[in-house]
Amino acid sequence: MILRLIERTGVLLVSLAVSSVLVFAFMAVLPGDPARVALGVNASEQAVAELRQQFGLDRPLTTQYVDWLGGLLHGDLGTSYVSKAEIGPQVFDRLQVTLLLVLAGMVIALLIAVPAGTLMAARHRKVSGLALSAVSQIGVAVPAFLAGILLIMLFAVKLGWLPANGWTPPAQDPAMFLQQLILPALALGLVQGAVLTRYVRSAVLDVLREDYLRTARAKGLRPFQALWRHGLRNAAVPVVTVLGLQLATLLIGAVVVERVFVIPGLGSLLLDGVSNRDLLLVQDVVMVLVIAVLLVNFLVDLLYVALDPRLRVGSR
Amino acid sequence: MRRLNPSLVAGGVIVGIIVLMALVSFIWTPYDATFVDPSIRLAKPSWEHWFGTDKFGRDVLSQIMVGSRTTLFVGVVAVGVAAVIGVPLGILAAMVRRWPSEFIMRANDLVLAFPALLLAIMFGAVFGASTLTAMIAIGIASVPSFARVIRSGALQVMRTEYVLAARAAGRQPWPIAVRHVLPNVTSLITVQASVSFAIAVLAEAALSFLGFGTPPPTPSWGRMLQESQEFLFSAPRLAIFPGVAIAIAVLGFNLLGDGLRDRFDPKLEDRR
Amino acid sequence: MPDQVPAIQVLDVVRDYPRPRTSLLRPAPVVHAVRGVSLDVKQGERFGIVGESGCGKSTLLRIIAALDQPTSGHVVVEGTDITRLPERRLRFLRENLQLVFQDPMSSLDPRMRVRDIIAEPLVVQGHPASGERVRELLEAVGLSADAGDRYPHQFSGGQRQRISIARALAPRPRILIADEPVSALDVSVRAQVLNLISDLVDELDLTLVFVSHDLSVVKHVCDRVAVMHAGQIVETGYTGDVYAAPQHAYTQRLVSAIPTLQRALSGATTSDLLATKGEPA
Amino acid sequence: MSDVLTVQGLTVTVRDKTLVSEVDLTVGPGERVGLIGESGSGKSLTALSVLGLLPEDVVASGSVRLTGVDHDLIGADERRMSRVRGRELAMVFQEPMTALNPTMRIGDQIAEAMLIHRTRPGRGAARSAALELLERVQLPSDLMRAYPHQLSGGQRQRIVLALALANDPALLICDEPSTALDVTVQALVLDLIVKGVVARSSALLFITHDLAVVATVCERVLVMYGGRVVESGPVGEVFTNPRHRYTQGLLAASDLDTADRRLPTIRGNVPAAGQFPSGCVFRTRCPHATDICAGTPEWTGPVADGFACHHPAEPVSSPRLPAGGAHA
Amino acid sequence: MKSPFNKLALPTRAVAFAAAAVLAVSACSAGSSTSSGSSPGGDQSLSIGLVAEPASLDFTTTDGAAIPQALLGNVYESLVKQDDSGKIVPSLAKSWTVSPDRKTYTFDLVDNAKFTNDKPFTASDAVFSINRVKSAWTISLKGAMDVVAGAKALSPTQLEVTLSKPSNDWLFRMTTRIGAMFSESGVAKLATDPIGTGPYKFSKWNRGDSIVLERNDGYWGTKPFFHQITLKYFKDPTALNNALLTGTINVIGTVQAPEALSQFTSNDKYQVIEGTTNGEVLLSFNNSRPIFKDIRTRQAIRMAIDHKALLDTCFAGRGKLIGSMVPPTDPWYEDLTSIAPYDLAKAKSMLQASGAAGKTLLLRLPTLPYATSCGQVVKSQLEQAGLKVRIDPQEFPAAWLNTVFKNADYDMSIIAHVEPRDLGAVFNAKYYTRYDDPTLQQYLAAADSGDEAAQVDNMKKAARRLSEQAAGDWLFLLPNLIVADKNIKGLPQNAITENFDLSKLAR
Repeated sequence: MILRLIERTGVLLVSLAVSSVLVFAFMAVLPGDPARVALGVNASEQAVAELRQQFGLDRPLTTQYVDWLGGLLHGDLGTSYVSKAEIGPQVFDRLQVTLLLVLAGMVIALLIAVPAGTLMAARHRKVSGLALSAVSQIGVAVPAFLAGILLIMLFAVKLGWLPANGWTPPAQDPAMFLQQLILPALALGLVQGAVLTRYVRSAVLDVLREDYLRTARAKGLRPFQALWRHGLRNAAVPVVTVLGLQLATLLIGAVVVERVFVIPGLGSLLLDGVSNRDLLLVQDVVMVLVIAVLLVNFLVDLLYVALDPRLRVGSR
Repeated sequence: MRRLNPSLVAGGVIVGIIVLMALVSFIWTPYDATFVDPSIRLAKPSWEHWFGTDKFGRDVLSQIMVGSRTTLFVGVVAVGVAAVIGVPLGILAAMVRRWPSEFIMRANDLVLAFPALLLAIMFGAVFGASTLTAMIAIGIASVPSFARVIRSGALQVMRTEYVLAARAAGRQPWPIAVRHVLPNVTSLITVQASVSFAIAVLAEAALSFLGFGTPPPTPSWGRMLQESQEFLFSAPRLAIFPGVAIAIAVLGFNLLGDGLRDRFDPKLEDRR
Repeated sequence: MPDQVPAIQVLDVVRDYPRPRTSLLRPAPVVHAVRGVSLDVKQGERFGIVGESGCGKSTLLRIIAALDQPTSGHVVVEGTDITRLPERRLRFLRENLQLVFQDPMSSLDPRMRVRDIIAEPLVVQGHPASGERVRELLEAVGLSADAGDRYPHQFSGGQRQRISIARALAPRPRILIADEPVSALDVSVRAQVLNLISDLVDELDLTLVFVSHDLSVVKHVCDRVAVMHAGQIVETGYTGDVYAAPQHAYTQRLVSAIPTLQRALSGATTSDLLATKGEPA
Repeated sequence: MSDVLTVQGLTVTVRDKTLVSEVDLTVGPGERVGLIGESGSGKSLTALSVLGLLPEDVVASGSVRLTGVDHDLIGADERRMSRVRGRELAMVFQEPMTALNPTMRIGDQIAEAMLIHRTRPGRGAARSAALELLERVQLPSDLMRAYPHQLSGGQRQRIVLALALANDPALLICDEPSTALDVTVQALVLDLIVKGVVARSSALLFITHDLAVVATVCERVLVMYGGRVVESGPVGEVFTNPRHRYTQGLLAASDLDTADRRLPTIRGNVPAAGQFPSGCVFRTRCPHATDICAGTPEWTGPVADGFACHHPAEPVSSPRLPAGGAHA
Repeated sequence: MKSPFNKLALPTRAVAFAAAAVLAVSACSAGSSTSSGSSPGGDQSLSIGLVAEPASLDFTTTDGAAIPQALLGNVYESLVKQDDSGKIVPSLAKSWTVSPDRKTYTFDLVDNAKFTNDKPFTASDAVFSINRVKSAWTISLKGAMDVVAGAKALSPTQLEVTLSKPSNDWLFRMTTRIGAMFSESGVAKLATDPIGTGPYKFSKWNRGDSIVLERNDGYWGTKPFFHQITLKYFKDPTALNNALLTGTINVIGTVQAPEALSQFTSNDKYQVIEGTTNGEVLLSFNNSRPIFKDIRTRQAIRMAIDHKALLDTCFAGRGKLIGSMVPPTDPWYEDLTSIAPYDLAKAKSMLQASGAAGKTLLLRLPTLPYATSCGQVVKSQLEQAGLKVRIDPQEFPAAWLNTVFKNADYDMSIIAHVEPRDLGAVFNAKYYTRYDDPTLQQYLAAADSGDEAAQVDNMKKAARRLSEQAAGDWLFLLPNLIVADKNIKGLPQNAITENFDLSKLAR
């Protein structure tokens, strides 16, 4: 167990190191000079050169990398080329927003997927199962932003039950936060839920075919009892993988929903950064995303161990 | 023989229709899909224009037809890139020793850390926004899932006794990969391809919505949907037609993938 | 055979597998799959290796077939030391030593026609793979000539095992290694396949190495047997002798645990299976 | 004394294929009955029908009655069946490696068998009973906290046996319980099974393809081929004096003790399930088959001791094997 | 959003692209309703939906029109400002005089203005601000101050500025952000904490979302009605509309999706204001390309475009057709649309004559909604006249600025020039239009240095010259479109300045 933790941590650290180089290299090849964009294209070469110097863009790439990485390790993400503001707090704020949104979406997705997927699997030859299957298939096929637009049109514009868009930090106004969270979380959750449903279905179907479930029923458990007591934890392993992947993709994938619902998340910060050529900001955001994704993978790995005793090396 | 699988049939029919529509659009569309005629802008559906016209007076049906080409192009490029890189990588990872294999899979995981949309946006920024660059990015982002699936399939094949027999017969590793491993993971490739296809179509729509997708005037369902935003109240049909087209296409490829999986998955065969 | 060179000589072969570390402090544990095995198989002999799952017999077999490398020790096949030879210099081995596997499902590539499966060793070794030769082989294992056009899944388990045998015989090997060739087969079919192997070994003057967990099958097929247990050979001898009067304690336990019809009908119960033969039950 | 299990006219079909037809079978109290057959003979389906655990799409008809249960097991709903399973009726399956939940501790899995049916007053009682069962199958008590993957196949099969016997069932069904095990382990498991049922006076229905095993474990045997029972009777009688041509061929083909390298064989292959011929299911492989074999042969003799063959082997007056073997 | 500009023979002028104030970049982000007490019904507060959030609050070093839109006139004040009709009127300067040689300006300043850091505003602050443009500003617009030879405080309320040569343009530029007055002690944190004398003071900035302004209770002039105004930024036009429809905001400051206006015009809860702006949507020609050397080609392109149909199609018919680079609010405006009327047949024959027919033109469009829309119409219409057009989208701003604007690697492009009085800045040899015309330069020089009448006269000549020479094609003038709750008063009819004047808003 501890060994696995150490091994995973090692892998995590190496991955982080490698990705930091990748991210930095990618930024270095991104065309468009941040100094020029900040100054306007017709600025004099001298002014551009001065600003480049001020940003430290005239130094060798290796120096820039080392400085950036050093700052990163101290939690200092540097100062934006464009807004002259510190990047750290901004990225952190936005990450919080995106995380809240994504987690809320995931909760909804799970609330949909686990019962629906289980039911679909248990009834996969019956009409109710097939009907649920069809609904989930359609859910998967609808782009998230379309779902968002439809939700807004219905619940905000037509019915006026909920705000159409916007974001309030929970600390500031919890009631407003919740009201504004519902629709975007639904937009994310419905689509992700449909996807997840299909994985739950297939995981449960696999488990249903397992011998130990037959053993459980031979003991005298009814089918749903057997599935509940013996099936779900085993079915959870592949589902957790997908959940981890979804969580990771959603950190940036939610950008579309952020756009529709006017939510100041990490994705929009990134897009703004790209179009403003706020390279340091982009670099930081991408790095933060990568860290988040790798951390999620790391946690998923640990979760496997919690779920599946077979992975506990050293227990045998 | 096994019964005809409804997912496979439905998926096959939908995909077939889309392919047919794309092929027909090369020879014939009701109107020139990019021809702007302000005099008939925002026409309602009628006998002349079955799906009506958009704000440029372009025939929506013709655009949907030509747009299917973009959809297929998007999928083919993305899946092509993913398969061409992912499949050999997966097979390689299954065949080499532990450490190189571990390295390949870790690198793979690393790519997974860069979500598709992020790659597409960055590629767009570096190489200029175009369908091709976006889809190459989507394709690269899909490489890990291909490599993973193919690796696990290839590992199973590598453990079979026919591979052992081939080795005992004197076959070298690479010929084994080509003669035995590849043919036996084709079903996995097919399934993964249809799923990735659906993902690519959705990704194109999302990118178009953000303005990083297919540039005008090439008709694309994603961009049609994006352009229809202003008309959600006055002419919702402009959103409905491409929206439904996207949903049906994704549905079709997903169903096809499901159907293929059911067909190939030995676990689903009756055991007794 | 007048030739004095043994068909197969195994000299103190050891094979260790590393296992994943379980602790930072201790070194990675090692599985000792084969721990110092030596044996000789004479030309034309029917040699059996018997042992239970995990005893290392499969590993040993792979080492003999140069599909795996021993950690130490040597394997000499027809006078040539094959240990640590590069693949390109193993051509003589690939031509002279062929294998038949246990699982009739997994041992044939489902995507290849039977004809191509049988011809594979010929093609690989650069022999002309004529249709004539394939038909001849099919006939030799008792399959009709049109079987070549079909795919493995169209055959039953016994027929597939025949295909496996045909493939093994394709390059006209002098040594045939059979790894549990009948343990996945139904009883009524098992007899057919055992007869076929027996007949072919006789007709083609083959040296046979027959690996099985089932001592009664080995006793039926082989002249001599080596009993493997925990990576070592605990007893070697003529099959009749070993079966009738096992010397090693493990062999005794093994022999007495085999249920047979005769013993059962003469009143043996399950507790008799647990008693060690040679001692009072 | 009435039989513990009475199966009448059991027919199992999947879609248009018939996999088991018209099987009659009884198991008396404390009796050990073997069901023998090759792949596709329908022996496992027969057992699963009794338990009501057939795979989807597979449908059983006919009648299955268990003593102490006031309804027919065929067609009973899940609620009623679940009260019978694991209580009156228990089963040990073929594959020990997958028969246990990999994410649950051994002790909990055994205890659960008792808690489901409330045969022990509480969790604590169930656990101590589980500990006792563990001892009975000769496993150390510290395995209570172990997970299945930490156990060998033989150990796992003993766990499965322990939880099958937990509630002292009237009938224990074992489906190839030792096929996946090594010979020495098989000996132990077989012995534990026999001791277990004897100690509880439970009846045993034992399914296998291995003639020698069935002869060692059981008192009476039914031979199945192609979804039908082709012969039944006391072990000594059937194995020394087979009447059905299939039984005869099977015995000959499996006799590895013969001095001759060439074994007598049954020609042809075992057809796939559901693809056996009409009439006598063995006629395509039978050297004695004639035209009348196209008709289904009548059952000759009582249910517990008879055969269904148009050209039965002559009864042999003196058993081929040494005397003393046949005990009924 | 960036407003690049160019050094000319004339005083340097700033040119901002439409994206600036009017239409957003296609990037994606969001504002949100952090507006505290966000019930927009609250009497004392107001929420205005805008596009294009500023990247920083410092317009001295960061380009872009969003910062002055929010801060100028509201937080910062200048000496003089423009009224709604474009006239220069007093602000921090009560009055001013110009010397006969038109090189010395003397301003009388208000005496009761003070900065939000409680420092009073004096002439020395004005001197500091003017000098600081030259010393510390980095954006290209600072060139407008180059003409200033010196500034000095004659008394705390009297300021004298000397120019090195007469310039009509300078005083006008003083109404823009160049003329903003800073406190010497308040410029330390321009990017995050602006300090000015205006009716509002900066309260907080929720990045990616909104800027909150509070009423400046110590304001020297008439205090504004609203105690708090939130400027909320939306990237997505539909989201902006939805925000107003569901009451999250009270005003849409700049309508981006004119097609969607119908849902407001048909609803008597809302008022729609339609006026003019400075935003000329220009189909620019790269005049250095051989194909554009022939005036017939340029004229033919202008005649091949049905401007009315184009405006209907890509901006829902809102906006005004102008025939040159002058908006109707400038004193020298003339309707010049008749110079190149739509005439497809004539366009075809002229293209044949010039040899351009059948050639392919590269139309590089910034990724802005109106440009993308108009580009498709232009392509279709030019192809009917016998040209081939290839559309190549360029990510805005970065890619477009680099490719089209800086390197002039294009044949045609479409962009709205929203800076005021930007005719001379846009059409010259060094600018991306690569339009080299000595005659035009003469008119412009005469206009800048002459008296008011001479200025008007020469500017008219210049505008007509441009149109006749077909230096580009002016597709239309962007409209000022504002939608607001019915009860909001004081909304500007026209948007001809850099700022969104919040001080007159009331309920």
